[in-house]
Amino acid sequence: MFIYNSAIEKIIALENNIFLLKAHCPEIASTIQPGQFLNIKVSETTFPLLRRPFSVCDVEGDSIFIMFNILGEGTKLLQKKHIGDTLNIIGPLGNGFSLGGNFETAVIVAGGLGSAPFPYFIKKLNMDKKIACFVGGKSEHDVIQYGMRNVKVSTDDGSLGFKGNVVELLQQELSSYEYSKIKIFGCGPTAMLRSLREFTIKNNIECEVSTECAMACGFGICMGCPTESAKQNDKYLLVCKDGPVFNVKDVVI
Amino acid sequence: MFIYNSAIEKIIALENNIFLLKAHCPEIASTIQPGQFLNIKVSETTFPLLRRPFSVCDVEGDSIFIMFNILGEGTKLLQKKHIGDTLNIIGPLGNGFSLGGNFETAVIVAGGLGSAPFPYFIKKLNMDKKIACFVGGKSEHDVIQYGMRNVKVSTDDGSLGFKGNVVELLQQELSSYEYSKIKIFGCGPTAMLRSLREFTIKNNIECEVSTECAMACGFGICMGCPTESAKQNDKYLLVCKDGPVFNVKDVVI
Amino acid sequence: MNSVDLTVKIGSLTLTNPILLASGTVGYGNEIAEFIDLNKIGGIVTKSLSLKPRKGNPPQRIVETPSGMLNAIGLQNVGVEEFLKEKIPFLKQYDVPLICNIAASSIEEYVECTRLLTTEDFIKAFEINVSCPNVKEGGLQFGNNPIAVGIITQKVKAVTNKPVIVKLSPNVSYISEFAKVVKDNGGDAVSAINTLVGTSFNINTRKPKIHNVFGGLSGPAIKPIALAKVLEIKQKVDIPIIGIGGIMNWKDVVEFMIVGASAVQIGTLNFIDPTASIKMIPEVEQYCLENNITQISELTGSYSSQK
Amino acid sequence: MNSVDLTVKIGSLTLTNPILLASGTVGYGNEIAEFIDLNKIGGIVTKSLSLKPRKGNPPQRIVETPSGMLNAIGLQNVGVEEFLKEKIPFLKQYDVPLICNIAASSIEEYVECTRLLTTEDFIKAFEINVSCPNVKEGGLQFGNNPIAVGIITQKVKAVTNKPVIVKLSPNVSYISEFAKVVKDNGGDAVSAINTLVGTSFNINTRKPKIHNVFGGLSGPAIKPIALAKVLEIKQKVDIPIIGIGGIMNWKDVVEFMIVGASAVQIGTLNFIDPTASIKMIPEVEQYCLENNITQISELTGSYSSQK
Ligand SMILES: Cc1cc2nc3c(=O)[nH]c(=O)nc-3n(C[C@H](O)[C@H](O)[C@H](O)COP(=O)(O)OP(=O)(O)OC[C@H]3O[C@@H](n4cnc5c(N)ncnc54)[C@H](O)[C@@H]3O)c2cc1C
Ligand SMILES: Cc1cc2nc3c(=O)[nH]c(=O)nc-3n(C[C@H](O)[C@H](O)[C@H](O)COP(=O)(O)OP(=O)(O)OC[C@H]3O[C@@H](n4cnc5c(N)ncnc54)[C@H](O)[C@@H]3O)c2cc1C
Ligand SMILES: Cc1cc2nc3c(=O)[nH]c(=O)nc-3n(C[C@H](O)[C@H](O)[C@H](O)COP(=O)(O)O)c2cc1C
Ligand SMILES: Cc1cc2nc3c(=O)[nH]c(=O)nc-3n(C[C@H](O)[C@H](O)[C@H](O)COP(=O)(O)O)c2cc1C
Ligand code: FES
Ligand code: FES
Repeated sequence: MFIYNSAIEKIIALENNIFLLKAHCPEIASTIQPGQFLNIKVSETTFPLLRRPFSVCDVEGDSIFIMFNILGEGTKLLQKKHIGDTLNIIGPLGNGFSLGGNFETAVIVAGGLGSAPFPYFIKKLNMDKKIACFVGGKSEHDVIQYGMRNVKVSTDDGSLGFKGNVVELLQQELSSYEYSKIKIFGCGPTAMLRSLREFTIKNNIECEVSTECAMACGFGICMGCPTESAKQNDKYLLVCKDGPVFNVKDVVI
Repeated sequence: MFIYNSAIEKIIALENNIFLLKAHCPEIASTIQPGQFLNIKVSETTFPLLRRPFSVCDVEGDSIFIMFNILGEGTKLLQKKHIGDTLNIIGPLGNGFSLGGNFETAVIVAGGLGSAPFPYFIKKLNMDKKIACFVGGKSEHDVIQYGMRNVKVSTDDGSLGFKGNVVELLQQELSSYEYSKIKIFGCGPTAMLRSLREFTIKNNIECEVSTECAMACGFGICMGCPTESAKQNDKYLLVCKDGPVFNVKDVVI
Repeated sequence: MNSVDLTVKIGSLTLTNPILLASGTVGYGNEIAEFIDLNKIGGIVTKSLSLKPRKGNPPQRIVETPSGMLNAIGLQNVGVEEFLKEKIPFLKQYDVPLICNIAASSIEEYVECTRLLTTEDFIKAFEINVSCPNVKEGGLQFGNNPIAVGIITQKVKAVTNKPVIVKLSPNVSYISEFAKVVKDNGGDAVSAINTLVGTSFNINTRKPKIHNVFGGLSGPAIKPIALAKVLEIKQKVDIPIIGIGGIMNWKDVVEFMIVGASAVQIGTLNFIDPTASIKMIPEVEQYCLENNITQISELTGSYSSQK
Repeated sequence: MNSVDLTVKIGSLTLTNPILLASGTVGYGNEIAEFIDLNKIGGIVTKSLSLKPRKGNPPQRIVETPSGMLNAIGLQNVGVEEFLKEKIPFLKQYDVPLICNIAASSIEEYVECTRLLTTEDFIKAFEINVSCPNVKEGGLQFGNNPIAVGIITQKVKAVTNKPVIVKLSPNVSYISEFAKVVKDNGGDAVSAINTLVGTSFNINTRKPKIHNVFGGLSGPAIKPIALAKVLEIKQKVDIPIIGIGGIMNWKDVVEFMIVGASAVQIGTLNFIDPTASIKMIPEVEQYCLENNITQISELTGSYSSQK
């Protein structure tokens, strides 16, 4: 874990009010793994007080990228930053996705901003793996395909691609794969992760999901981010330390 | 009184960490008088919570200028603003300096940032008046002569001009004037205003001073800015409404 | 398009909307009237009035804190007589419910103020301030003493037919205990909360930043505490509550109503944006429309206990 | 160059400097040790320990507020036994005073925890948490009951020779009353303050944002209140005070000491900048140098009453 002031190098506006922010942080860039995250202080004042967690979206040399949309006060301030402004960043945090293993194809399932961790994941995935991406959103404007490969799209309102949610699309398309040769990597809204969990457990498909939760510290000292364990009933797991990426079998979503 | 979002047009760094900020606010620019002030929200968040009062330093067409140095969180944020950023401004507030009257020479006495209201005052002063400026500071770096005319300087440490405080300088130089034909206009630290008050009352010289005080609202609703009245013992005056410019005889400093 | 009925009732007092201006944050209305149309606001609560004029505390009276401010004005006010003579005429130009806030240093003074003011028809209700943290007379702090609060409520009620609202202090172990005393003694409603006791020191001079040493904390910093106090009262006592503390926007108004407030008061925000109170009214209305609320009082205490 | 003696004494406990890490904001030290050298900090207070492990409250446990945060962790902890077996060995690598914070749901449990922990030499003192707002058992809230606080102090003192610090609740009318009870029952010091009760609701779902409904407010928002509580105790009771609440930088440390604290604890700030606590030590030292303070305890209660 590192903590330091990192200079903003670029803020890129993608389509649909999605932004990519590039910041210079060599130590983090050289050690962070796909699926791990950063906890970022977006102002120098007491407002907002807490850091904001963001998945690492990509790494380029000494720089990291995060992807975000404007949700509340924190992301609003982030979007208004200028090149050269500094952000205080803590990272790498948490556990990332498995990059190797006994699977042939990495099946990525992303809903909305859940696309954020996958550009870097795709870059770092073992060379021998094939990739299939399923990207969903409420409508056309919520589908983020940035950095994805071999993409199939779903929208709830049918404005783009398959009409329905992304797990329904996945179920439909997955029949062409041998379940034992794939591993699913999911990130997105809780409802999506919940049905992904149900589907993969029922069909005995390997699956890792990246979960979200309100956080204060991001590194295990506040106990603010519990998530129900599937194994131990008397203990919570911590999203920031034991996650944010979990094997679906280990957590209750 | 007006309240609105005003676009920043320019931030000019003068010497010695003094800044001039130009903002577009036609309604205020066309009505504000020298010595009146503005109450400015320097952030859009709850930090800092309260507005910050600044004297109008100058007016140019539809725009007003304020002069400030970096003191705490509010002025730090102000200095970091970019052109095009908006500031929410309330003004004009309070009572300004008298621009006319039975005097021949306006004698300006400014200590440190107390120079702020005088560029506009000098611009608006009746054409028939002469001007003499006495500007003081702790040392060379604290003497602000921007927009001043016919200036004599003092510094506590003697690094520039007369060695001593500005009221001492004034006393020394004033012998060449007929006391009944001048009026003194002062702005600066409390200690300076206090000795200015003593001196002018003793010598029966007309004098107006601009005072400062912690403020919440700036327009008379919080009762947060009392100053002792020289006339009524049972009632305070309000700096924001009854001042900030007072005839020295009306207040206890 | 549907419309929403924004009127609320606090005892026999009817307000056209639930957004009031808080005591001590709008003086007697004159200055804020330059920014907003007072006819549109739900009601105005005056700066606390005492029997005789009060000079208030020497400066410094206010200091900023993170997302809040401390004040120790010391109840500077013109007194009942001058208020009736000099201040009410201005307010009478408007069609707005006027609530007189009264602060006193003895039970008799509370009663006497009410007796003098109640004859003025334009005054629609009283808010009894038993909770100002900045003035203590003879060591008494009424707001922390349930027996005193009960007696004051009862004696004030005895001299007026108008609704009596008691403004409660948050600086107590259980605020609901005080709300219960108000109800039991015939009070019509409670206002919650007044400011929290706080202080701040200059580390160079080691002197208090506020002349009075202790001040009252207000502003968004205290909102979570104020909401908890309102909810505590709502859960324990059946009395109308006027919610106060750190309201910055229409969402905060809705949040206070959800936890139990029948109406709200805007305080510190008036200093920061004197036009904000008025702007919230249509925004709250819009929220109601979107949530199928036809009478705004449906919001009051409508929190869901389901997890 | 002169140097400053930063050591402070809390009863028989000597700390190399007055800056401690607050309970519940550094777990058992492991994670924060990746950011700072624990040998340098004045002391560590553990997350509250109970006799048996506690699962804590379901999520959501935290929510941000203006310049503050609410938490309702529900005292998740590993319990005394696992703490002694699994957690202390890590801390023993460091030369840092360890203060065990104990939270319990009965007087007997407080005593039993202390009895089990006091045999461990590495534990230098106890902080008795009678004030957690997030756990109520059988309706009891010890922190609001002076008699219970007195009994707990006395019974815990009876089973240990180590200093006993009682951590007080700010959610009471007069905190100094509780400090007095602690002193009268043999307590060595008090910590002030724990969090203030607050809440926050989602206006769309109308559900509480925190599963437990009420949470504890911490962070800079509460600093003025915490300072006032420390000053109240200092003015009324002669007992060492550990100041806590909203400390964000070395200036806040100095301010707490000026109003009466002998030492301070850093809480919420650890989440925002885990390195901040350590960085303050030389800054506080520098302040002392500039103000001709040779022993830091000269700062404690050194406020000027002159106006
Ligand atoms: C491990 C992790 C990785 C994340 N990665 C990304 C990412 O790559 N891109 C992205 O846009 N967002 C990501 N998020 C969510 C992101 O942290 C929130 O969108 C952001 O905190 C919103 O801040 P705000 O101030 O704009 O919104 P506000 O709504 O004003 O935030 C208020 C509070 O709620 C919390 N909060 C709000 N939404 C969420 C949420 N979904 N999850 C957790 N806490 C929340 C905030 O932290 C803050 O304390 C991630 C969250 C986690 C936990
Ligand atoms: C009528 C009036 C006119 C002013 N004109 C100017 C001007 O033209 N240029 C300029 O640089 N400054 C001026 N000031 C002072 C200016 O308002 C303060 O310097 C500024 O508020 C400091 O804000 P900060 O956040 O940087 O400092 P901080 O110290 O962080 O401010 C903390 C708090 O203290 C208050 N405060 C701090 N210093 C002063 C002060 N001297 N007087 C009153 N309140 C203070 C702030 O308003 C704030 O609430 C004026 C003040 C008044 C009352
Ligand atoms: C400067 C100031 C003066 C106040 N004066 C009074 C007063 O005279 N009487 C009273 O009952 N409350 C007074 N209050 C308390 C407010 O009415 C309100 O209860 C409190 O500020 C909390 O609301 P807020 O956070 O919206 O400001 C005052 C508050 C402030 C900030
Ligand atoms: C997430 C969190 C957990 C806490 N857990 C405990 C605890 O277990 N025991 C305790 O005595 N205090 C606990 N506290 C209170 C802190 O120790 C401290 O008293 C309080 O947060 C005020 O200080 P601060 O404003 O610096 O955070 C907790 C505070 C926070 C924010
Ligand atoms: S966010 Fe603090 S423990 Fe996970
Ligand atoms: S600053 Fe509010 S009355 Fe003067």
